[in-house]
Amino acid sequence: GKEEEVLKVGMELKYPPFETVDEEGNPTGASVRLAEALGEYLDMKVEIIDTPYPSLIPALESGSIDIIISSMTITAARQEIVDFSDPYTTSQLMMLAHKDSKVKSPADLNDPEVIIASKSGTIGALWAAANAPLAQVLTLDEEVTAVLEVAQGNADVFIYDPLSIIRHQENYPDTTVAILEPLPNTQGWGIALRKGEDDEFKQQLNDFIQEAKTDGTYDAIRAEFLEDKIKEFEDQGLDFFF
Amino acid sequence: MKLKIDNLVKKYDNKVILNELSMDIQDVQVLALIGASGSGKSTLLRLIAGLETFESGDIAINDDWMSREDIRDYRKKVGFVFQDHNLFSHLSIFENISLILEKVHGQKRTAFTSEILSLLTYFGLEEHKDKLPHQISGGQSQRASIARALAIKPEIILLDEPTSSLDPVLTWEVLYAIKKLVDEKKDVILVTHEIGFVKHVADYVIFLDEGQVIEQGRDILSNPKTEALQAFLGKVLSFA
Amino acid sequence: MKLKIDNLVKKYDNKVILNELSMDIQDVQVLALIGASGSGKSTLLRLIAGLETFESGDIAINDDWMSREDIRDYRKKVGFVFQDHNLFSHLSIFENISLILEKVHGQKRTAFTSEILSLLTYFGLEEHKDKLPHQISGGQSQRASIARALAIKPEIILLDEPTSSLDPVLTWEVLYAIKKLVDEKKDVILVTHEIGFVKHVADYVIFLDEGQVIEQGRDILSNPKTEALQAFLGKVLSFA
Amino acid sequence: MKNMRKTFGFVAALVIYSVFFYYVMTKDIGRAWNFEPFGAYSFFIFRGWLTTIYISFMALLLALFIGLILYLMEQTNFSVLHYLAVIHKNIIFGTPLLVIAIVAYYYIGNAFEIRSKILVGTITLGLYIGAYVSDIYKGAIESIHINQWQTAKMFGFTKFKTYRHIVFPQVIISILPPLAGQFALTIKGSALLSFMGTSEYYNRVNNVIANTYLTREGFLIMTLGYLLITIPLIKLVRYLEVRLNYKN
Amino acid sequence: MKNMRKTFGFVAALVIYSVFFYYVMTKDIGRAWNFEPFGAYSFFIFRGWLTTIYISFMALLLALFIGLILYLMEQTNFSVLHYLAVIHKNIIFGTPLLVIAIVAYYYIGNAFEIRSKILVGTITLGLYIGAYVSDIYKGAIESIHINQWQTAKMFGFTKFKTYRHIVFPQVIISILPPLAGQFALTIKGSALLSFMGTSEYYNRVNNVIANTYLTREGFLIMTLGYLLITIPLIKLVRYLEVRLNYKN
Ligand SMILES: Nc1ncnc2c1ncn2[C@@H]1O[C@H](COP(=O)(O)OP(=O)(O)OP(=O)(O)O)[C@@H](O)[C@H]1O
Ligand SMILES: Nc1ncnc2c1ncn2[C@@H]1O[C@H](COP(=O)(O)OP(=O)(O)OP(=O)(O)O)[C@@H](O)[C@H]1O
Ligand SMILES: [Mg+2]
Ligand SMILES: [Mg+2]
Repeated sequence: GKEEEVLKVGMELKYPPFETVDEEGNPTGASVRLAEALGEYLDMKVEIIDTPYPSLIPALESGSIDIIISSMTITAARQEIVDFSDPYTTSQLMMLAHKDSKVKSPADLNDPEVIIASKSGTIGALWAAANAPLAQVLTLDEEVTAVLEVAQGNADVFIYDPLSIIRHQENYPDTTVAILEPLPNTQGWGIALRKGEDDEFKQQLNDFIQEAKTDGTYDAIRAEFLEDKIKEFEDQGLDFFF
Repeated sequence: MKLKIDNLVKKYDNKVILNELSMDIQDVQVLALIGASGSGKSTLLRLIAGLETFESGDIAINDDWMSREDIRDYRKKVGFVFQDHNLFSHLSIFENISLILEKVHGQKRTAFTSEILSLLTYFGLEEHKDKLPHQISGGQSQRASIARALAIKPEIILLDEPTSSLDPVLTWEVLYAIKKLVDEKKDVILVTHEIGFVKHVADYVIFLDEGQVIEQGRDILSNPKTEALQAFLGKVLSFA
Repeated sequence: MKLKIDNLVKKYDNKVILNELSMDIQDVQVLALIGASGSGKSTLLRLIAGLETFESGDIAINDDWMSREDIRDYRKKVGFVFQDHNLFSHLSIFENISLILEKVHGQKRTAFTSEILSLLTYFGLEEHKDKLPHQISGGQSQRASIARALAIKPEIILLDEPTSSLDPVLTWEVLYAIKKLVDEKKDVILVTHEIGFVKHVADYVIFLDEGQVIEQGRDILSNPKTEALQAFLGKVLSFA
Repeated sequence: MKNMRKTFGFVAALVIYSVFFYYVMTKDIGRAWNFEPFGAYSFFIFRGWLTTIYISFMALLLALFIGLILYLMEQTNFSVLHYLAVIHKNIIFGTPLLVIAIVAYYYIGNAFEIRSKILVGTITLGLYIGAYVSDIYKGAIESIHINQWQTAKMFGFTKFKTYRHIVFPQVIISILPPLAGQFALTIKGSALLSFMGTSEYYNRVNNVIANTYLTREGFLIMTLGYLLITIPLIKLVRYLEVRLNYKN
Repeated sequence: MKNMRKTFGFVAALVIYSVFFYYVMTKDIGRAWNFEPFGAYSFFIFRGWLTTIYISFMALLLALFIGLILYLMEQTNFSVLHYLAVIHKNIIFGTPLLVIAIVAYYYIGNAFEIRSKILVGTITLGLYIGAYVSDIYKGAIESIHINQWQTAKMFGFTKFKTYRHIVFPQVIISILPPLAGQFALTIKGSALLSFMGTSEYYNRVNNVIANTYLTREGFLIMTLGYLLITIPLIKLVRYLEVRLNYKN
């Protein structure tokens, strides 16, 4: 059977609690568990390969990895290059804002005076281009600098996922506020695979996601990794997305 | 020139090179330093030029005691011909001279060009003026070094073996050039091994050995008193 | 030694330095090259040593025409004293000699150490053996250069102004050292300005001028035929 | 004849490289090349490229100057200055550019309320590369023979004039080759400004890559963009190497 | 006396730096320092640090060697080799390390089926730094006086022995200062392996930063970790500078 075949899963292990390392350095997190469940489903061994974000696509294209499960948002432009499975989450985007900024809700974003910070390679800049075309977009290589831009008042808001937004707000409590209102028009995260290579494989992935949502896999992952987060979300009055 | 040296001590790596050397010389125009190789002639000349520090002692030229403060002004009045010529290796023969006149003495290019050229012509270097030091012969580089020292019109000129690489004809030319300096009332201190040359040009001779003055005077060559000098001169005379 | 040179032409930057120079010398042990500064003596010596390429012509030493292939073996048999000494600047005087014996001639350190020391002692350099070239006097570095050339026990030794920075006493020592070489049946080619020295040591003299042989023979010094050589020698004799 | 051999050598070398990269590409199982989406971004990328040129040239001039200052500080007898230079160099040598960039702008720049990223970035890059440049100066100046210093002293040159007219012209040929590499590092180092969120070339190409996922194409464009700056610059340095070499 | 002045100078310089950074820190608007979470990761980080040391030292040795080869290739009359070296250097000078790392592993390494990231990373880094090192050699060797070459030739030294015994010992003092900087660049450059997903120091600290959100602390630890490698190495080079300087 497929017992000896290895499914190589690329992810950047720098995004807890989805993709991260434990204190010994072993990959762990919700995406890792999801990948393992996928392996069981496909009856394949799973190997997690830590791959930095800029290297993910080259790695996929060159065959170093077979799929990407790295909290990757599905967009139309990206679908030109890779195939995506159906979304396995409904990812959400929220905002970290400078306390004095005039941006108080997503509706305020489409304004030429507004500066939106976003981490390069993430969905924030794309979202802004599509949904707030008048705003200025500032892309930064590192998440931390994007946050500092907001904390130091150079930028109005930083668009990112809610978990990180909450954390960052705790780091700069005096100068920032978290606006935990989901931005409209966002798609979920998908599993990326090489384009047009294997329709059958893609179908298997979609079947797996369908099944995992109902057979308790998701619940188990939630219980193991996301308990705290879910509680935080509830405290903020939000729906969790996974 | 007056040259007064008091108990000059110079060491290299803790080895004494000049050993409480003293002299008091007055009304001399061409002073010659002679002595065996390694006796300290070049070292003494460098100290007189203010080029190196020394352990103790004092040096006065024309009653002016040498001091740290005005050493640069002093040096500007001194021309120096190094034993190994020391031309600036990146500059042509002409530029070796012109750079100093332009940058140190602040003269205008228009003013000194013809002067340098006639100096180079005098030393038979006109066709080599645009060559670099490593492109000329040994005697040519020695002549260039002398021309450079003369170009700054020094009040006093120090020459370390100015004729060592010169053929007899050129040795005469240098001798003649030094004599011209004397006529112009310039002072000369000269280190050389050419005893014949010393006889012609020097009016005071100092014989050094192992960092000390063994014999000195106006006519020690024709009338040597110490055995050391007699032996030294003995070898010369048996030569020609 | 036999030295045969046919129509040798050497240019620098398109300027002719050696102009169809020819000679055919046999049964000579000490050959002296004399001539004015810039006449091409050093250049000729470098060409004989196979150190530089030339435009045209041929050189044969002991009937062996010089060729690209065996030039390195040939050079190993030749000792060379450069006009400006050219000691290796990062090596002590001792190492300047030992490195060559060890790395080029493949000798053992134990074998040559005492030999080098006695050579250095002969030239009065034993206490300077661990100094670097820039820490010794002009005459000392010249002696070191001669010692180095002798240390490889060359079959033929080329000397470019070996006594230029030496005092009369040391000039005698070098003269004596060269005579010893002659006794050991070694050949010497010598460039020098010291006519007295040439008279003592050379058995064949060549007078160069502007890259050509003007006069040559066993006794041209006592019996000069050309006006050029007469003028050249005239200056020397009037000296001592 | 000699020129023909040179041309042949160049072409042969180029062919060897091309074959190598062609082979590598055939082994890649990815999709066909697709440059089309970059068309829409071309002006965006071009403006970033201009910014990169501007920043790197300013930083380069600054680095040449700062390197000199650091060299002189290290040589001085005034030990506070000496150690300021030594500590600066040790910090620079040990700190990743990412950290330097972030500290420089978000901490130091912030503390002194300097808001211009181009300014902070240029100065930072100048200080960074300057540390390396100072050691290039040092190495070259060590090689000047003591005679040359002494002669300059004898003829009354001041320390400054000795450096200017005697030492510098002699060391320029041994400074230029390693400087060429340092220049290239400066140009690529200007990407540090992308950590500050400046829209220079590196940042902008990466943005486009992030949007389109055309990594391979993006990298090729990025590399060509940098080569378009570094090759002429290195050609210039090589030209100066020949021009300023007094031995020729 | 002289020692006291030196110590004073060092302390004064250190104080100046400390005051400067202290001032910068007081202006920072963030929270208090918190190193505690790093404790749990210390072994993880430490192993990455060892990997970084291993990679950088291997790459460093390789770079010294490759630099020599490139230098010799550039000097040769065999023009194919000459241009191979020239093209290699131009590519290296113009390409960002990020691109080189990804191309080296995911394209070239993949084409030749080399799967070891450490191996590919070390070779790549060696080739990268080697290009810069070759220019350092070149600069230094240019400064050797023609006399020294001629004398070596006269005494029968082969080309190789001339380099080994005459040229190299004379240029080592002008090579070492710029090499110190290049060594530091190699060590930091080993972070390029993080683009290949190798667990070296840079990558691991960044992992922990991502987990804990303690950026400031992480950067400090990262910098200290690199300084702990670069400072001893630079000290060693400075020591060699003094030891191998025949002028002393
Ligand atoms: N590398 C060079 N480039 C150009 N010209 C040169 C070069 N080397 C020597 N010359 C010229 O060649 C001529 C002969 O030089 P050479 O050194 O042979 O003279 P020489 O007879 O040894 O003189 P001297 O007695 O002064 O040492 C000189 O005019 C010199 O300027
Ligand atoms: N930098 C130095 N370090 C150590 N010793 C030195 C240094 N310079 C000179 N000496 C030594 O000092 C002594 C005197 O040297 P100096 O150059 O004054 O001799 P000199 O009389 O000019 O000899 P020569 O006629 O050979 O030029 C020599 O023994 C020399 O080795
Ligand atoms: Mg002397
Ligand atoms: Mg000569």
